[in-house]
Amino acid sequence: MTNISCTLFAVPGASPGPLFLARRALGWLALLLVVGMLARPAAAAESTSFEQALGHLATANFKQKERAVGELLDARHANTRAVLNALLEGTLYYRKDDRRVFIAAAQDASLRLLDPLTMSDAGTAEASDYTKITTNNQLRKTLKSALASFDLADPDANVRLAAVNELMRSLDADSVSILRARQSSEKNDAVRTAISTGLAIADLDSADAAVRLAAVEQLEGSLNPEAFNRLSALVTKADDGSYAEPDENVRNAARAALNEIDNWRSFYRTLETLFFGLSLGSVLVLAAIGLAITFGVMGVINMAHGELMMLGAYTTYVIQLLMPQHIGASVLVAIPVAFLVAGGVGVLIERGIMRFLYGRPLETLLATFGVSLVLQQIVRDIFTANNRPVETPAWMAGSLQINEAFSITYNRLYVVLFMLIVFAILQLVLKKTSLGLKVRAVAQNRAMAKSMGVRTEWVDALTFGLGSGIAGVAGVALSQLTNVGPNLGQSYIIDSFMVVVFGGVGNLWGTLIGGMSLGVVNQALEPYAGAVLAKILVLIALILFIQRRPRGLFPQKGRAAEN
Amino acid sequence: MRKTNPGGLKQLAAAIALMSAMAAQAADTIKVGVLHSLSGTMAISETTLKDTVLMLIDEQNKKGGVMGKKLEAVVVDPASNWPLFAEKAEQLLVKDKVSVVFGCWTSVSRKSVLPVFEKNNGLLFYPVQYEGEESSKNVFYTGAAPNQQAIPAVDYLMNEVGVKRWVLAGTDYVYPRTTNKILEAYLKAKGVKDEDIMINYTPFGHSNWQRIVADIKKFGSAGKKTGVVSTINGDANVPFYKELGNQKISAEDIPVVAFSVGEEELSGIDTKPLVGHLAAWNYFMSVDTPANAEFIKKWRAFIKNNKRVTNDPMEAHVIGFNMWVKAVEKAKSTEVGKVIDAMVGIEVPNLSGGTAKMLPNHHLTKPVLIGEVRADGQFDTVWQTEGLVPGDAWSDYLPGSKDIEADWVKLKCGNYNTKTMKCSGQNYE
Amino acid sequence: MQTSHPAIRLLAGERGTQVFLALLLTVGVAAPIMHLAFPEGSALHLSSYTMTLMGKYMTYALLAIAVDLVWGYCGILSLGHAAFFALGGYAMGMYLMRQIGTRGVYGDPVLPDFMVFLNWQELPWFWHGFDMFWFAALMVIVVPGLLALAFGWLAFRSRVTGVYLSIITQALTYALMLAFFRNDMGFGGNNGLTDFKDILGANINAPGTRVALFVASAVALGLGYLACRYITLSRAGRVVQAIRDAESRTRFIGYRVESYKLWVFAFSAVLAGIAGALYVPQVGIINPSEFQPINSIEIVIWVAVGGRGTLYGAVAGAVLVNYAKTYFTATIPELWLYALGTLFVIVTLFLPKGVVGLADKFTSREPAARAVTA
Amino acid sequence: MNATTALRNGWQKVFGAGARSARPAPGDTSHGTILYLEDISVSFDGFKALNALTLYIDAGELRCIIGPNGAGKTTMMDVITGKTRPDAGSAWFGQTTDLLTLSEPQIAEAGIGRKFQKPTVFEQHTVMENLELAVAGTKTIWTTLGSPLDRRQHERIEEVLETIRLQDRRSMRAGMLSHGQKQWLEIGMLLAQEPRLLLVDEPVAGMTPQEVERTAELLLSLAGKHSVMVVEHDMDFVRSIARRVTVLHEGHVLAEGTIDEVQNDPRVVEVYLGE
Repeated sequence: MTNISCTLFAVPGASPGPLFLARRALGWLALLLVVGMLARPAAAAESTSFEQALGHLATANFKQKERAVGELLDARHANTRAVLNALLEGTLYYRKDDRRVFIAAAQDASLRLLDPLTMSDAGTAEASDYTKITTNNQLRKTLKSALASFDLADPDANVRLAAVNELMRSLDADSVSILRARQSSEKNDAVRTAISTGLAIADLDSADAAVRLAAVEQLEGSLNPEAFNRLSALVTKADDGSYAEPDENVRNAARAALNEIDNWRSFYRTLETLFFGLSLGSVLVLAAIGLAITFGVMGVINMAHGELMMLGAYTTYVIQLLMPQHIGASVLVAIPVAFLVAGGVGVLIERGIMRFLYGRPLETLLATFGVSLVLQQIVRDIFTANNRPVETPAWMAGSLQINEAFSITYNRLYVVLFMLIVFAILQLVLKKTSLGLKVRAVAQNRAMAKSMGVRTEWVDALTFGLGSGIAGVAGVALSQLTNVGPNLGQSYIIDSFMVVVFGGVGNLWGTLIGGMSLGVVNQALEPYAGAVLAKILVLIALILFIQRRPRGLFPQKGRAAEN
Repeated sequence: MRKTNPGGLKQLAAAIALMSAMAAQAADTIKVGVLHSLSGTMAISETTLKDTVLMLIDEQNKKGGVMGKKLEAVVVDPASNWPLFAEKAEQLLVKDKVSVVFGCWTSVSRKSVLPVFEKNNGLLFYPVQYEGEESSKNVFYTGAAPNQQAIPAVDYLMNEVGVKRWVLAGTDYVYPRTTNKILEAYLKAKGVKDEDIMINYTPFGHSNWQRIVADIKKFGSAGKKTGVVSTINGDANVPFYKELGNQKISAEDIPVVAFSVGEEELSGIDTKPLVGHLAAWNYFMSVDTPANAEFIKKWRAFIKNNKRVTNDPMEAHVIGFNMWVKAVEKAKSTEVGKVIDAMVGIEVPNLSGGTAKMLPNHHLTKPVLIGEVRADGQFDTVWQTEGLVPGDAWSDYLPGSKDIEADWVKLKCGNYNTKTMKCSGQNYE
Repeated sequence: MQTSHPAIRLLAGERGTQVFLALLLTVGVAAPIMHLAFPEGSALHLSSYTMTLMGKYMTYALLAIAVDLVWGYCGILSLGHAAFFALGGYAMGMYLMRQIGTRGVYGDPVLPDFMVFLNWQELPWFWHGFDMFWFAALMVIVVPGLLALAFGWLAFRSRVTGVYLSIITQALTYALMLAFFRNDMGFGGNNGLTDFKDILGANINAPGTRVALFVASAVALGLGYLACRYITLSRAGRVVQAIRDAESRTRFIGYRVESYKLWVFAFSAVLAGIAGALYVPQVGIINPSEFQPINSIEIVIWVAVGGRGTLYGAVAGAVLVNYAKTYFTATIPELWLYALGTLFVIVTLFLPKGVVGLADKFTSREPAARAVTA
Repeated sequence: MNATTALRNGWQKVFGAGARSARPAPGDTSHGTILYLEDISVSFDGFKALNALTLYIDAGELRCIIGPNGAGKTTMMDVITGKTRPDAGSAWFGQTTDLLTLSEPQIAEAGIGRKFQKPTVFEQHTVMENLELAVAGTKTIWTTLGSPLDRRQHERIEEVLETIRLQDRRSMRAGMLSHGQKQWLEIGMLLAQEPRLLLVDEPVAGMTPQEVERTAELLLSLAGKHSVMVVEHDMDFVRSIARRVTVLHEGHVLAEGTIDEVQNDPRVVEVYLGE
């Protein structure tokens, strides 16, 4: 492989930059692939250079490490991949006294060693005698790129797709030739599309106008940002009036392609805004829905509602402490526990304070404000004032890539789904269970319900517990989105009240629709007004809205609601 | 109907009398005021600093105190409430008559107490990196000025990482505003074009970053290496980094360098999405020096928690405290005027290596370190300045302040204008 | 006689009022003397710290009276009064900023420091006029008053009442807080306005000025108190209380309830604005956190603790809670939130009439009669 | 209604400034009828509280309205006093005053007073203060803030106090009165307003027989000078005062006539007995 086309791609002033090294790795691999020879050459000379390169890794200097990685690739040793992988994952160590490099798994204070030369067990040793070989961003990028070329032959199509995408991050002549070689043998559609997009981008540099035109046509409708950048570059007029693309036909085709890409991109951006709005709305609804019960059904203004959410979030933290090996399940376990914890505290508040204050909604506000101060301070005393780290389970991290212009982050997606589930369960509880019947009866006519034998006190306590428990559940969701600290609750309380009032007190559907529409409006405004102004505008709109419809979107009707 | 005198006023009078009596005693100790929020939003950061000062006082008393007198801490809680900061400062200076105060975190709290310290001729050690544009006779700034944190960080990104396109994202308050103004001017001076700079401000505690991160992603996909300089404050960081991680923006593609994210903040969050992102500080807990190892050991023993971390503002308090002790011993007095005069030129070792020296502008010399976040919430130092960087109170990159200089030795002025040859406002002698 | 002109009855008939006014007069006269006439170290000397603190409490007390007037008498639970307080404070702060003149750190004769460093080239239109005291003083009244009129007109006209009103007042102050936090608004962002030098030509930190501000606060408190007392004693005051107890009934006997509410609300907002304007020069800073919804709730709590529906109760509550805050944050900083939180719960549960109600209980002449209604 | 009118109306409603000049002339009863309700319909959530109700009250008449629960009696009063706006129909006070364009205080000012079903007096105020609040006169904030009551108003209050026999309770807080006394105080407040038309909702509920008797006397003495509309369940009471009775059922008028006519009307019997 020659490096003639290098100047087209090289990053100026970054020698021996990551691309350079990646290229070397690819060059070697291309050879292997083209020859179709994936056997392991184990010549003695290679072993020696491999061993030397390994030795060069034992340094603190990142540039030196990067060179050593290049040497490792050049050595073409069978264990190169394992070593690079270990370096990327931070399991590569060197012994302090003789600087020998090992792959190691940490076990408490000791290390289980593996000799990279032979991949055989090298016993265990004291961790303090070894130093971990660290990486930095550039080095990691190089490593990933190098490893990707190994992965192109992986049996798993997803791994291959990831490898192609990784290679496209730093496209050059070598990676192009690897991709070209792969294109013919690739069976998977998605991977093949990705490869052809990559090749088309490369073909934009072809000297042949026909090839360029074909490439442009291939890229039509592609949402790859690199494709967009390259196409835009073709039609951008330089200062001297010339174009990067000399051929008029290609330029026109590029304009058409860009036009279509633009349309698709703005379409997906609208979708994205809608999703952002819905996810923000879901958070608002989750935070507000417990309040809709305590406030709407019981007429209690619970200023400690935010603190109950905070308790839910802390519950998640404690659960994770208790089951550190099962972070994935911890969040699921936390949901019922948080419901019970927050609900229990809610019942205590109701029995201890609220029940003396029914019919005096404004005073419940003051008393619960006091409760919120106390709860915050209790949490501060137990968990300190610092935020607590709540881990995101692997299944909630990352995003669902619909295409290259639109992806949905999993945590937000789950929050939307979670909110819908909570909402549905709540509706079921209120509509289909005897508790729900009693709750609604008490809400509509307390005296009548009482005279019909409903134990209103018991219903009050359970209703308040239900509302509080849902706040706790909302806290679990919030722990995945934001800080878990003593102030968590305060940031949501005003928004929650707004949602309930906007939707119409006493109406859960109102809360749902109110919260969702506030979320969407907020997100729709944000690109134009900025985050703060969008929020201010939403607040002002809300104030004006309430003047027009003092009882919200879906007011409770009838004479009973008048007072 | 007969009604009685509300009891509160009487009680107030009695309590005021009691407090004055308390202030009168205990003259054989040196009082050290601690003015950090123990409740409210800033308690997260400031409580640790209160404990640090208490530990330092404890240590010093074990060594026999200062000039043969024991130190006595007077701790108050300004509760993250800015006017309350002023009230508490006045209480420390006027009622408790403390010799020195260690305190404040936010700029606004410092601004709030500044007139109080100047009026009552108090002495304040301010331990947090800040926006500069200030130099008061009564305040020693032991945290970093913008040229000791922001500018080196940008240099690193520009020269070592090859960043060509810049996102300056910050919380909407004075520190990010000033820092970004300085950086914008600096970047333009280095030839970066307008369209390659994106500036974004968000409110305190901002938690919904979806749109902004999506915009950063789009901005970063224009084919040039993009970096984010984050002056996002405290609580807003966690959701910000989570969103970055979830939208699959890795540190390798778009590195974020933060000026407000330290070990203490990281100990409160799930660090996975942050790994590889950068922070610029003058101290990292992971710095391998004997002084630091000893400090960490002492701190953990004092706080009785083997997992507690240390951070940059703590080091600033250590330096400030040691300097104050030296200055008192040098001046042979705790009298504020004399201590202030003795302070300039005092040198104490940094925990992160090198020597901190108090400059005539009441700022320090500091090493600047760039670290990458590790999964365990610590930093790997990936770059550091060759020598020590002297703190500059007035930025050379802002049109309003490039002609202003602070020198409390020769000029006796915190904002001397070298063009008009005048010393205005801020602090009259 | 009940029907004599309210002006005649201002000082008569209510012991709490008499005690309060006597105390205010004593403190208002004695404190400055003790501060100025006795040297430091003398047992009778009053430190500037204590005096500033008391001055601050007085502005809080005035604010509490304002809230009591709308809540205790008119039944409007405003959770947005901190906004009026802060607006008054900002109006005064803007005047004080303009007085700095060339003594700002950048020495700009017109622009305040924060504008210089944000590269603003000229003064925004809404800063004009604030270099004149009379204009600023007018704005202290006009801005909160107009906002209250506009807001109240919208709210009361559409009969937004009770909890709904409370929540949208909260939204109002929250929106204002967010707005003032924005540096682009031109009010100094998070740092707000600070580093004041002069007021009416006098050094703001000089003992004499401090005394003058203290006395001004005392006078404002006294006058505000008397004005509110006059209102509550007048027929209009009885209408207002009738609105609180049975709003629609009041409407049916021919009162324009909206109009009454609106004027009481606006008057109260003006009082709050004046309190804010006196508060700012004494504490030396005004910043958007004064708009925090939590502050508004706290004011309501002062009133509840003191005893709503009696003006002296509001004063007592403001002083008591703030003194407790000052005291606890100094002595038991770790526990003060517990103390404060518990206090609120206890007061709402057991002392619906606040501490003055409690005092009444022990001294009331007609306990039997009260028991009937309880 | 265009925006400016809407704004002006809103402004007048709140500030009362314009309203004073445009103060409605009291109902012109030259045709002998003081209240015209025509085709009034009100529905709540699909439930028709009033269904094309048409009813006329003559000047000086004492009219009793009876009907089972939910017949729409209270809703009708709400419509007359401006609390509820009907979906359709018209309501005129005399020939010139359209009630549907007026707010509650304007209607009260025009001369319609109302006593509620549940006695609502201002419990925190004294008896005297209750009457002071109610007494006819200018009720704008500037008047009530600046000047005490005039002599005529004082006299009126004394008169009323005497009528309702609460002279010796004048300084007692209204909340401490007995139930019957509260009913009387509310009637007194109504009288102090000097309305042309009194709407009285269940005036004798919870009263002792003597009190009932006196209430009947009082209402009878009012008729002639005022027009009175009484809603009552107590048939004995109705019999003792009624000259004309209207029966409401499901939101419209079922029958009208003397008490005997009505009681013998088969439709009425069916409604009352059929339930």
